[in-house]
Amino acid sequence: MLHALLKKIGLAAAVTGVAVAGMSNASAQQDPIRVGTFLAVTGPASFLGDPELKTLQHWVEKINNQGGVDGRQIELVHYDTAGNAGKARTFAKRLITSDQVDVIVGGTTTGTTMAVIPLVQRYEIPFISLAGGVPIIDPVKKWVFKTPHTDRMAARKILKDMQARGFDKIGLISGTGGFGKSGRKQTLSVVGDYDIEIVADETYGPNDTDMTAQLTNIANTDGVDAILNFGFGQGPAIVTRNYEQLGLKLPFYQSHGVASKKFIELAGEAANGVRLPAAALLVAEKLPDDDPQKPVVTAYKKEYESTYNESVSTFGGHAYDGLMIATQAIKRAGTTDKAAVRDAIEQTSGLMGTGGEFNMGPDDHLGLDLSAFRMLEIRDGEWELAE
Amino acid sequence: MSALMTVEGLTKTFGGVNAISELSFEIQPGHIHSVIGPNGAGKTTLFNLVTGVYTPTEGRISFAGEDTRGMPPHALARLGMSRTFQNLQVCMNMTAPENVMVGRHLRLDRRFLPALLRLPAVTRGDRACREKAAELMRFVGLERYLDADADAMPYGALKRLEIARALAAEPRMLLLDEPAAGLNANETAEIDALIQRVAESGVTVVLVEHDMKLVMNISDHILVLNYGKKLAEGSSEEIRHNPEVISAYLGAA
Amino acid sequence: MWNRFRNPYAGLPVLAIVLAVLPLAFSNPYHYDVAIHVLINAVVAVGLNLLIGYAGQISLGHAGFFGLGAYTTGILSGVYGWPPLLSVLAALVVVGVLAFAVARPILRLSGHYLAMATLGLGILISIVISTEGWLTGGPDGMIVPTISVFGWELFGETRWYWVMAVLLLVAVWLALNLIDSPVGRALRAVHGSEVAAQVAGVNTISYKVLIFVVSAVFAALMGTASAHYSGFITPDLAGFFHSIEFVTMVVLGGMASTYGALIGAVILTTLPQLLTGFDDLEMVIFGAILMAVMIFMPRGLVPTLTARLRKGS
Amino acid sequence: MLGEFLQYLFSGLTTGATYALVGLGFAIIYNASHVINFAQGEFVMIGGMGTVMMMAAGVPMPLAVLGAVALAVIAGVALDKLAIERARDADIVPLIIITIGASLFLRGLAQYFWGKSYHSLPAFTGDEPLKVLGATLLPQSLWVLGVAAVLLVALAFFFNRTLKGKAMLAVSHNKDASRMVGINPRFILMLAFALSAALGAVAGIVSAPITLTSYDVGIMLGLKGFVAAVLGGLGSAVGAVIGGLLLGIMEAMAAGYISSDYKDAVPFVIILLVLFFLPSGLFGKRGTERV
Repeated sequence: MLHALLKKIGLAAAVTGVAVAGMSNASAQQDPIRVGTFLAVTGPASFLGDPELKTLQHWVEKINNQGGVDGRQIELVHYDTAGNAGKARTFAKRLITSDQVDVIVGGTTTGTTMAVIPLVQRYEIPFISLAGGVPIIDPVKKWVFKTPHTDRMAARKILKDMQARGFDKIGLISGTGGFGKSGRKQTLSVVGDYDIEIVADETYGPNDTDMTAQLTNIANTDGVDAILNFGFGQGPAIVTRNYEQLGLKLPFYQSHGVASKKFIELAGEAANGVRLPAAALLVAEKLPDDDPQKPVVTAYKKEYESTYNESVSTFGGHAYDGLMIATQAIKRAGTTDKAAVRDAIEQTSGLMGTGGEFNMGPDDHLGLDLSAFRMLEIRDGEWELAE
Repeated sequence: MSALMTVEGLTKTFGGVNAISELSFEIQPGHIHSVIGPNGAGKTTLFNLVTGVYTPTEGRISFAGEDTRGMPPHALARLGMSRTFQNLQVCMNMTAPENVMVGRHLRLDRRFLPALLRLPAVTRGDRACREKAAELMRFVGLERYLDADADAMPYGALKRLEIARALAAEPRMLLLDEPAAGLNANETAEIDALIQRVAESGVTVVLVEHDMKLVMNISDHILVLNYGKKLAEGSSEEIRHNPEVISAYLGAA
Repeated sequence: MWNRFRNPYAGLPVLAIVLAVLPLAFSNPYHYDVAIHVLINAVVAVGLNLLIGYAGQISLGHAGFFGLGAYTTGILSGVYGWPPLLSVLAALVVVGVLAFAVARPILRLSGHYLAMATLGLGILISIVISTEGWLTGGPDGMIVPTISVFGWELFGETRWYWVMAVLLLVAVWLALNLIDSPVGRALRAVHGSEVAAQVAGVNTISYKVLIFVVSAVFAALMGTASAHYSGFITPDLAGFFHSIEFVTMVVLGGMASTYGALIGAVILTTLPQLLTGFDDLEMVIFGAILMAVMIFMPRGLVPTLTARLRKGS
Repeated sequence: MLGEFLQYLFSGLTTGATYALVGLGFAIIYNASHVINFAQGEFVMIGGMGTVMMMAAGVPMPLAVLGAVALAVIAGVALDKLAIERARDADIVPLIIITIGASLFLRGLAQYFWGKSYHSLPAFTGDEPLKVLGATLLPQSLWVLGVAAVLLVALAFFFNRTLKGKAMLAVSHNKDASRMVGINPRFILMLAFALSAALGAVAGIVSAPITLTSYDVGIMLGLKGFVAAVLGGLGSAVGAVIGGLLLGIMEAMAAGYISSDYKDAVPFVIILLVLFFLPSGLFGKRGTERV
């Protein structure tokens, strides 16, 4: 332990040394592009933040090895928020005013993102969020963009699939964390657009280890045709296991919050038959060869998995998309002038990312449509296209 | 002369066992009273009952003309009752004079806002209180410790500090629970003199004590307890010659 | 040497000078931001120290009051459009009334039972805030408008720094006044020996209730400040960990030492910022520091160090 | 109706058994030292994560289980020797901070060496649910309940029939007196930490196939164990077990019958009410303060 600690301190010192040396070098040549990020690398949302950070670190290094952006190296400055909004705010201020970054790509959760928005708006710095909540971009905020599909889109995708399969009464169960709560709210707000009625509405806490009581309540509600779970973390895996334990036969939907291999691993056998909306990334190899997204997602997947020796999740993909949008905007703008970069980001079009094709505009700071989402079903422990 | 305190049929039960049973006695003003008895006779329990630390199971207690059964200690303090403790209850987180000043609590301006804003009325009263505390510390022979933290004082000095604190309230009745316990002969003699000086100043003193010499010397009136019951009562001369007391208590010594 | 440590008021001008000079060392708003958080936490710690350090009553739920203050002003000013200053006042009243209502039964408890009860209270507050999303925005938080007083907008780091600095000075002054008064002595006596205090005429439960409410109101005031300063609040503010942070500030700096609470706030607020370079080891190091300080200086930093200085002189 | 009720009950008992074992760990350490060990939940984490990690490294399950328990015991003894024993004269608040520091330290190490992912353990005897009167029960739940019951019986035997166990009880009643009859309280304290670490680790291992495990599962369990111990009355082993089971059942019943939204609030409302009316918990000693 002590050894590891000393090594780490040594490493920190070395890094500082290199950074100082690097700074004097760089000023001799050309300033690096400073990309700031604040992510929930630890805490309950760490399974989102962790692949996000890994992705950013790897691809920044890769871009630098390939000569950087317009000949300028990228320097990544990152802080761990542990999912805490207060920390996120302080770190964002640190990134903006102390580290003086040119653009921020980060904000794992909707809560941490929302906490930072007043700051980026005031300091006028382009910010690409990696969180799902609709309120981030609706209403549109001048300096704020995001890459993941919104929870409202997920809800629509799921409800559409349910309607197509003829379900008209469904049971909803959701986590009480930010993701689950927001997902529940969006589901309730758009359900009226479909011929579907929510007849049971249950919740579970972020640390709960048994949801059989809630599922029993849903199962005992008259006329339920299908169940939808909105949540992330280990909760949905436990819900899925409990669902299996109770021997429920109803069709079972999950949200995009479970779009990582970890979910299948944790839920085990019980995961088979679960449907969820997710980005094409999860089924990269299974996409038809003429799918325009195929090259991007297979390349990202291959590189991530070989670098970190773990399965890709869509979350890391959102970070990849964010980094690509930012760097390409800087390239197009030819400068790191914040207003110019912001305008360039807003003009992003036809950019093929892991989440879909981004076509942004003054009214749309996400730039994805429902087609970016694929309905998947888990069969024999593998993601399969359901459509 | 009417009694300062009257106790009638006092009983206290702990888990089915009577620590005190059917005890009745009176305390006359201005006298030095002693309560004696073997270990476990219920002396400290009696003190805790009359000072409101415990609530009696049965019986009546009146003090200064009021029925005080079930009254909390701070209300009894208002009526003029004050005490010390067998195992020290000194506030070790404070200085010696501050401990004495706590004793004067009821005679100070206790309003919250003036204290918070440090209004002159409060600081003036406090300064007077500090002087009074110093005076009391001299009275009990603690002039050496006017600057000391309580936790830096020896045992014997802490016993006197408790007496000073109890006196600071200017009580009508002072209950001393084994004031000489753990003290050497010299110190005991000093305590002896101190108690007499207190009594001379007009304070009624009630004493629990093991040191027979001290008790016999200074008491006007003695109550002997055995297994929570009254064994005998009377002047020191009467007690000294009471055969039951001799066999149950003194004889053994 | 001796007397300088004995007169706590001597620290006030020193503190004032430090606060006045400190901004010279700040080179950007982030530095101000950290300083403002230090000041906010320091006031909470000074208030909580009255309860924990002086009156000897533990509370593991004060973040509940902090959060409730923040949300009350946030909701009243943000959702219902009250003038911020009025909503801050209302927040203090709400928290004060709640604290008063629960104080009596809670403070009859002592030791770990008291710890449990206050912990439970804090968690209940945070659960309600997190669950009633229609009013509070739920776990994702809510936006709080800025504060303005007679047209002067309290906005930006420098203004907030000066306002908070003055508030801290006032808070320290009030705390020192209280400690060195009949009320404060009664409180300390409750800590030293509850039964002795009672026998001396101190209505101990009333005093415990009083100081519980006072410390809750200190926390609530800073909750409102934090809300209007950040412009955004989440239920984390009321959470268990935030409560633990406050208690740790008091204990680490030194119980029953107003300046200790202050130092504790400085350390606990800046340490995480200093440890960011350690990435995954941050938690390990933070935990180790907490343990080490408490093992080797169980009375806290300031009392231990001043005692050593005294011995040395 | 009955099926529903039974389902809630099974659910509550399974979670409650884990709370009970953690609460029992609190009670044992509290008895030996009057310390509330907020790092108790981390022993649960070390049990579950240790087993997962050793199995991932190719260690067969029984050995991995033993190894994980041993690891937790080492952590417990280290916590006692390096921290609690050195600070034994400290007030309760600094002691609380020390154990919180220890919990952060252990959690941080687990995160550093074992990563941040959630993991699951294979169920000991299959995943096929048993049907009981319209409710279902996982075989692993029976494992949890069975192991908890066996541990309780073993502990009862230890405390009532063995010299070391009686010595522990003696120390909890009167440290000085027990020192005089030749019991070394420092050894007893170490034993208490070892024992409750082992209890926690076992709880973590048997429950991991149901609840999943990760570096941060200890936080919630530590808190719930504390609630269980206080609900039962601090220092009462029986109380802690009953407190834990009650806690689990209350949560499940609240989720089933009242509102899943306020499920987490129910235990805290109950504990406040209990403390208001029974200030030393359900089975705690009610003593009068000695002066």
